[in-house]
Amino acid sequence: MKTWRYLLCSAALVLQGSVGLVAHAAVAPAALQALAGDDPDARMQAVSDIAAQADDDAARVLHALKNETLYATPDGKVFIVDGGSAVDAASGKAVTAPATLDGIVVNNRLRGAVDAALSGLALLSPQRAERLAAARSLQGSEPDAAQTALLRKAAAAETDAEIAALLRQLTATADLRAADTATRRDAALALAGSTDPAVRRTLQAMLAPAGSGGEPDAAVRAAARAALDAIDSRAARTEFIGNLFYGISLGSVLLLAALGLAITFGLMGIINMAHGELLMIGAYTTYGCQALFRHYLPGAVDWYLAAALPASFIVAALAGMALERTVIRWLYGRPLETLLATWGISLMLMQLVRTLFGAQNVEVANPAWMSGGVTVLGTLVLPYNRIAIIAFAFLVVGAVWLVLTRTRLGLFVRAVMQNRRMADCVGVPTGRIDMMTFGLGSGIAGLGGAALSQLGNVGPDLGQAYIIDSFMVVVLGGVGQLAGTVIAALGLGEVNKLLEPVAGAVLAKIAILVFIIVFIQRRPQGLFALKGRSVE
Amino acid sequence: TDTIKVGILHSLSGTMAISETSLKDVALMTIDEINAKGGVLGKKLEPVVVDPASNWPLFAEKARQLIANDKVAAVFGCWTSVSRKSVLPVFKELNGLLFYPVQYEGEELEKNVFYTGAAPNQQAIPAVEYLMSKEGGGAKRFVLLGTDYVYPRTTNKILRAYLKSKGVKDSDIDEAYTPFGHADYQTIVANIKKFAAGGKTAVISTINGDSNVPFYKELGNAGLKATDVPVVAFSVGEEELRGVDTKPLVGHLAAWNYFQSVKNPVNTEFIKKWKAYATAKKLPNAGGAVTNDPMEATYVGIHMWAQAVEKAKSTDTDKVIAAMGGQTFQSPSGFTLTMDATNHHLHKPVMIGEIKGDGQFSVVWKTKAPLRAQPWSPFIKGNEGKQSM
Amino acid sequence: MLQVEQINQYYGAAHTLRGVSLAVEQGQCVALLGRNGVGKTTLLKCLMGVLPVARGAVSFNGRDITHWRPHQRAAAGIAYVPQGREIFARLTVEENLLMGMAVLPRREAAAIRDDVFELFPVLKDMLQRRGGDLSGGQQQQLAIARALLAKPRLIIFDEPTEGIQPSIIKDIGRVIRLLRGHGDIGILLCEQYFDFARELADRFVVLSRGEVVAAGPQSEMDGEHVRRHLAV
Amino acid sequence: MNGNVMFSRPAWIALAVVAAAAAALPVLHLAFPPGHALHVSAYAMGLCGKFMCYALAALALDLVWGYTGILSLGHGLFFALGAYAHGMYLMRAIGRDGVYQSDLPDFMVFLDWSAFPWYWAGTGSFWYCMALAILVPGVLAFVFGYFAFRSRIKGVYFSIITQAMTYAFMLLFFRNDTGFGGNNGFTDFKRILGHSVTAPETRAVLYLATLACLVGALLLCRWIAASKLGRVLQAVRDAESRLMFIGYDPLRFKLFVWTLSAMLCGVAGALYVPQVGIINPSEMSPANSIEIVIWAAVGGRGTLIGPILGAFTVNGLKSWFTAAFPDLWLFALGLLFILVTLFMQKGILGLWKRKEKTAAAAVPAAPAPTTEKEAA
Amino acid sequence: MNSVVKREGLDTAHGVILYLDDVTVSFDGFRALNKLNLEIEVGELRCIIGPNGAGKTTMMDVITGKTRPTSGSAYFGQTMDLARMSEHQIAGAGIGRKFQRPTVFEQHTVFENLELAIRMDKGVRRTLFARLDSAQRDRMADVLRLVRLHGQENRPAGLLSHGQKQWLEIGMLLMQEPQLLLLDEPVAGMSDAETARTAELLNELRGRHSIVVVEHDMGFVAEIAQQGKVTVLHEGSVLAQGRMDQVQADDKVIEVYLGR
Ligand SMILES: Nc1ncnc2c1ncn2[C@@H]1O[C@H](COP(=O)(O)OP(=O)(O)OP(=O)(O)O)[C@@H](O)[C@H]1O
Ligand SMILES: Nc1ncnc2c1ncn2[C@@H]1O[C@H](COP(=O)(O)OP(=O)(O)OP(=O)(O)O)[C@@H](O)[C@H]1O
Ligand SMILES: NC(N)=O
Ligand SMILES: [Mg+2]
Ligand SMILES: [Mg+2]
Repeated sequence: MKTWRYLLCSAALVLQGSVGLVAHAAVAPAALQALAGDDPDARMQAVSDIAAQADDDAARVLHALKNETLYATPDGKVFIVDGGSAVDAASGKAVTAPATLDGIVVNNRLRGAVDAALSGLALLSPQRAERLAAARSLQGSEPDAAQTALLRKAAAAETDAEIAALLRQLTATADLRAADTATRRDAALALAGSTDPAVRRTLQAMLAPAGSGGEPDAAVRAAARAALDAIDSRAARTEFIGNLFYGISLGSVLLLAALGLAITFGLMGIINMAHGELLMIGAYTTYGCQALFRHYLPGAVDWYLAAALPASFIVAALAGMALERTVIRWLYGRPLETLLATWGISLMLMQLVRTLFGAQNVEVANPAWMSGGVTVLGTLVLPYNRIAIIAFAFLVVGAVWLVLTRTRLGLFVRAVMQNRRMADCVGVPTGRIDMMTFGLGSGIAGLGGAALSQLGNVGPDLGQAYIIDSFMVVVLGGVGQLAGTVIAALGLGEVNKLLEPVAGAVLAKIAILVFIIVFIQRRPQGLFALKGRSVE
Repeated sequence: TDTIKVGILHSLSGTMAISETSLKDVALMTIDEINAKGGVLGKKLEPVVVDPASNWPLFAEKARQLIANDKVAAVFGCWTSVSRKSVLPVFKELNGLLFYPVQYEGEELEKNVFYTGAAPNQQAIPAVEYLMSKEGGGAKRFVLLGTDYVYPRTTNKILRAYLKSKGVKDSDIDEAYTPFGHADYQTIVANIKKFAAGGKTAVISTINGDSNVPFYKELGNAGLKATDVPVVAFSVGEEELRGVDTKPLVGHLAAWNYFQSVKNPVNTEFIKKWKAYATAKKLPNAGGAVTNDPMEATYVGIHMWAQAVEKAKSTDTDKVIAAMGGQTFQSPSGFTLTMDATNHHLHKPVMIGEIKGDGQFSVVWKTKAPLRAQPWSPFIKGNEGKQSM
Repeated sequence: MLQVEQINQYYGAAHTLRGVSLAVEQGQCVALLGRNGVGKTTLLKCLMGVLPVARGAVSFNGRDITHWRPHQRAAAGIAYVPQGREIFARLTVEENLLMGMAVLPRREAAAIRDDVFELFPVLKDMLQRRGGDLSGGQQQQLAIARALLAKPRLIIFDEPTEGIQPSIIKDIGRVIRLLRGHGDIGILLCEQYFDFARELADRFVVLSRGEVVAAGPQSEMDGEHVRRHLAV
Repeated sequence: MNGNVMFSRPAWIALAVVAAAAAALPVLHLAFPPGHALHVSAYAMGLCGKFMCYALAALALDLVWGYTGILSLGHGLFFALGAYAHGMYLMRAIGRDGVYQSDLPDFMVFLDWSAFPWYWAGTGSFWYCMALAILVPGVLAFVFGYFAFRSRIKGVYFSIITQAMTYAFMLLFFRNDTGFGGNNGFTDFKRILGHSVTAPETRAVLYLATLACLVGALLLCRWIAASKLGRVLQAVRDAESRLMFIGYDPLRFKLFVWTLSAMLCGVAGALYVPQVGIINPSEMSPANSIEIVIWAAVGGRGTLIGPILGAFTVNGLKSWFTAAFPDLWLFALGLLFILVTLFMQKGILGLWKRKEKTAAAAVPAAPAPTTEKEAA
Repeated sequence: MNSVVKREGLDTAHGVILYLDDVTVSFDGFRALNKLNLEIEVGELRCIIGPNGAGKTTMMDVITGKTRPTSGSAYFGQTMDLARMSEHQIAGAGIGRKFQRPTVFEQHTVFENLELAIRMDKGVRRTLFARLDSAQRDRMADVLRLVRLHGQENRPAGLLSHGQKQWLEIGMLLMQEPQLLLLDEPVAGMSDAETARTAELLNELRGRHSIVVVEHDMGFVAEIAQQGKVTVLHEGSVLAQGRMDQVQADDKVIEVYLGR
């Protein structure tokens, strides 16, 4: 309710074209003092008062409040402090900040009010995106009939179809309380297209028995029921599509985690327990790039990934090549020993990272363009970082596939892995190929790590979280089968995500493991097993 | 001997190192601080650090080693409840002394242990009360989300009983658990969203350890804002937030008994000392050193023990236990904390903080005075007779 | 072109090659004979660099290659048809053949020369089959084709006729004769099929218990002391 | 390799000496008061007892891995199941001395359960639980093995599904609703067969029982390895298909050792739990199973004595390192694993054996195609 | 060598020990065997020749259970349907096989290789308690001499040369005392003298076992086939069958196999 009041007073002002008229009025010190005070209700009122002013100064103060740059002295003088410079909020003049400043605390209640006020201001903004965001942010709360007129006005003034539709839905919600049954029925029908959860609640309330606050008119009830069914079936569809998306997304994460292993283990036969740590190296390299950008190129910090991807590939590949030359090359032909040695390497790498970066996680932030998500089908938010990772996973798979099947290097790699001695005899420098293959696998693990850093932890244990899943994926797909790895990763992702809503995360995970065990019974050589004599 | 040995039993490797390493460091700092002031009973404290490596049987082995072989006067350590459970028999058998600095589920009271972290009534219940208040957003529906182990399960059991007593229906409570290390919160976040469509909803998170980062990242990117669906966490502090970009998380909450952002001279001093220590010892990432609740609890615990030893004029376990009761300490939380003589828990203030963009918390609510712990929650059946403890 | 001087080899404590010397000249085919287990394969492996030699020297076209890696020898122009075929089992026949051209520059290695298909037509039909799925004899043919594709200066054959049908043995004989006819290729042929070897060889070397016990021109090959060393 | 003699004479003597020395520990523990030069502390004895349990698990693993070539990444599960079985008895034996003074274990009271679930029936009996400790891992291994071996799952495929199995069990046991105490598992035991678990005499007896089981298992394994069956097992490892063509059914042989090995692991777990005082699901974590493999590899697989040595060495070093260099010990341990692999191909035991007979070194590293088989 | 012990279950009432009836094996559409019909009589020594890739090895794979026929049936005696038996059951029923590529237990000694092959109950319990009796020891000594590996019995088989492994495999086959021996290219990689020895050995075994030999060495085939039947396989079915001299004179055989 409150939200609405702020919105509507500011919107009303804007509608009257008063913005220009009241420009440059200072913000009332009394309101500011209340804002800096302790009384929650007074503070809410202060936000409301400031919002009512609906001018740039007010907007600046509200923005500052939201962005934690609003400070107050103990006696209630309020300043906007941005970096080194301070502005007296009451006068709008630049001043030197007093020493006694303390940040004004915002809690969620206040923040909600500020957001709504700012949305109100934005509803008539010339920027479409701002208006859209404002209209969206209004969903979820219920307007009363008296406020509907204003919304109608805004809707009428609106030129953009999507925003207009949103606003119309908001007015329809209000119409549900109209005295006229026809209006109520039309409104209910109009709401069938709504994706606003509040609408569903309202409709459901209408279906309560007439005596306990439900809708008395049968036709309106039927309309409400129809609208509700439409909403529910759309919701179910959306949910299913959402689960599919989550499955692909989880699958692409598994794929990125496992792809490097598909090379070092699948092709080369090294039971690479340090694979997880190569992922970790990639992630820490990403962290390092981010830190460098923050320090040296703060303006371009959103593009740190552009440097981090090649860097994590190179760093992990170099680390991998170093391991190959020092340890692993002595173990070809003794695959089980590689388990022991790489386990040792894994312990050392984890401890190394703990010593260098600390045992705690480090922060890797999504670049701005990867934060948030796109809303589809009304309610389904597909986070940008997930979409980016899906696309990235397929890109990497494609590249690896091309290298392995379409280049001479790829042919040599496969030949060396099958029969190292004979490959040597036909003139392939096996040592170099080994090193490059392991480097490639490690580099891809590094890329995987860079991608994973966008979703989860970057810490010394990062690798441990993925190593088991990675092995499962590679083995399920069939060792040495790139296509198998891809299918296995996506398949496991999907199965997991379709089970999870039914069984819960724990049981879904157990079910997946049982599934793997049973599946391998049916296909003892993995999904994409080779058949025939050549396997023996 | 001219030193008094004390044991530090925190995992420095394995999954729990992420949380426990800084407790080891803060313990060492505190010991340095005490030594700089002349030590205890005129003797210097000598820390014995071991690494139980997040392995519970190893905790028991190391505890025995500290008490029996190294003859330490007290042990400061453990984080997870299971690690505490695994060392308890050893402390009982050898009559050792353990200071446990982490919030936990209660349902325990051991003579040989002093609990300097919160019991459920000193953290969880006030947090939920706050969420239900007007100021906290007036939540009507609750998602209890946790890592699948005893602390979250117990806490949620207590909270469910508490919510019921406040008239919240079972259908308005959703309880979900994820395995340790769970990293994919897409479905969970989608479910929260769906559940939240049914009315004003708050999420109470007892997710522990590594899962928090993916959870919060998913939350941020899926567009669930704190103003819509606030999440209050009991295991996320300043240290955990170091691994997260908090800008999308502004407004989500945590309940603790201490925040780094608390303003008082003791805390200012504490933070300063810690930062200086981190720099001097070249701890990794010293530039970003932060303090948090379990660190404060460790700090308080060691000081109180030192005071008790001075009072008892001995490091003898029984004498120290006797002297611990009623010890007070001016803590960085801004309150003077008292050790309860009967239940071995600290009286602690409760604070609720909202996450800020810089990874700190702004305290939006706190108790006026420290609360006494109720290790035996009255919301669990069968504990009725234990309320005097 | 190939000069082997006094090489010795040990498997652990077992002295397998004892001071073996031999030479293969350009355009010449040398047959290496001996009973089972006398060390023929071991010798060839030493020449290819698969096994290290303990003492002695191997030189090729005047260069000392004793310590070269196999791929360096391959690059220098030595091709090897090993005993046991050593096909890349999971590569297709085509890929196996392409591997044969690993030493050639990329440009030359793009396509497989037709002459090998003339020699072993069956391979042409089976280009997309996996090497490991072929029958034993087909694999042997593939191994020989693979070696020929490298345009070698010296070919080392370890029992190339093993498991091959008679008509193709004849073909292989023709190929070897053809190669010899080129005049610039050396051939070292280890063979149990005595008649086959005798027909092709210019010279022979008989090994027994790791030692050269007889050597000489082809004309002496039927001699009593040679036969004695081959008898059981 | 060959021979119907189980041990050479010096080996018998060495075994007897080591066993006697080990048996002396508890005597010294009981006979001399703390502070006496000859006193063995409870800590030292406990450590040694714990290591012997680990050694038994490593020995069991060696039977399937070293001899039969089946790399199990799930032996930690069998170990933990044995431990849980015994743990059930120990929980029951607490009686009403728990926090809630109920006949039910505390965690069940806490879950508001009013009676034992069916699978706890009979667990008040020590011998029944001992039987469970052997049978549960045995039956699980038998069923799992039967299907896996029948489907001819081999190599890493087998390893990974054993890993999936232990991981699934770990998640299952973490659930409180499963009825095994969830994350906390079982702990705070009070007594065993009426004797306090913390009494020095009880500890000594447990220790001796462990020693006896270890020696017994070693002799059993040694006997099997030296029999013709042992050679069949090695043949399974090296050329399973060839074995079928001379008339052996590899399924039965694999199933036999696999099940036996799981049961030995169960025994190890059952002995472990009263000595360390806790069993919880993290013992089922895949990393624990990998560690068992590592003990066997470090000691020298396929040697039986090697895994025992390996378990002692790795765990001994770990115990020492974690106290002596708490910040750096993983470097040392990691390095140890790498060095052992690179320079001691046959593990620690290999060092000693190499001296013994240089001729053995003549056995070449398996040629490339064979190794592919192993890898695939 | 002692005569073959009659095995339970094997019914050779019609004097035929092996029937292949319209056996087809196809790999992804390629027919390695194409409606192959073959009968081997009890005590017969049958030579099978044919071009590389004719399907000889595949045929042995079918008989020993390694490959299942796509269609058609294979019977051992009158009653044993080989398509329904597993590899070890087939071996236990009395079919022994030497592979084209020598396959022995490389990590075991020569002695152990033979010991493993000995004919006996190959169940787990019997194997665990098995002890060599003196008759068995004698037999092993005989076989060792026969395959000329005496003095090598304590060497790991992996260290043998190619030809020696061939011999060892034959030795294992003899220890198994099968009723039907399948020998896939037994003299590949053997010198002429050794080939002659092998021929002698097979001639000695003739009559006591039923034997199927696949070889490309025509001299050897001629020597062991004597007046018996030689079958020529081509593209998965029988191209020709008859005495050695008949077959060698057959135009089609010359065309596809012998060459001109
Ligand atoms: N890897 C090895 N380790 C030890 N000894 C070996 C090894 N390979 C072969 N030998 C032994 O070395 C000797 C020579 O073997 P080699 O393979 O060179 O014989 P060959 O003359 O090629 O015999 P064949 O005609 O059977 O192929 C044989 O006695 C064999 O047992
Ligand atoms: N698994 C398989 N996949 C595809 N083709 C196969 C497979 N196994 C065998 N073949 C083909 O079947 C045919 C018959 O092979 P087989 O090994 O039986 O021949 P063979 O008569 O034994 O020949 P050789 O005399 O050369 O040993 C060959 O052309 C071979 O390439
Ligand atoms: N006690 C806890 N946080 O596990
Ligand atoms: Mg040879
Ligand atoms: Mg064949």
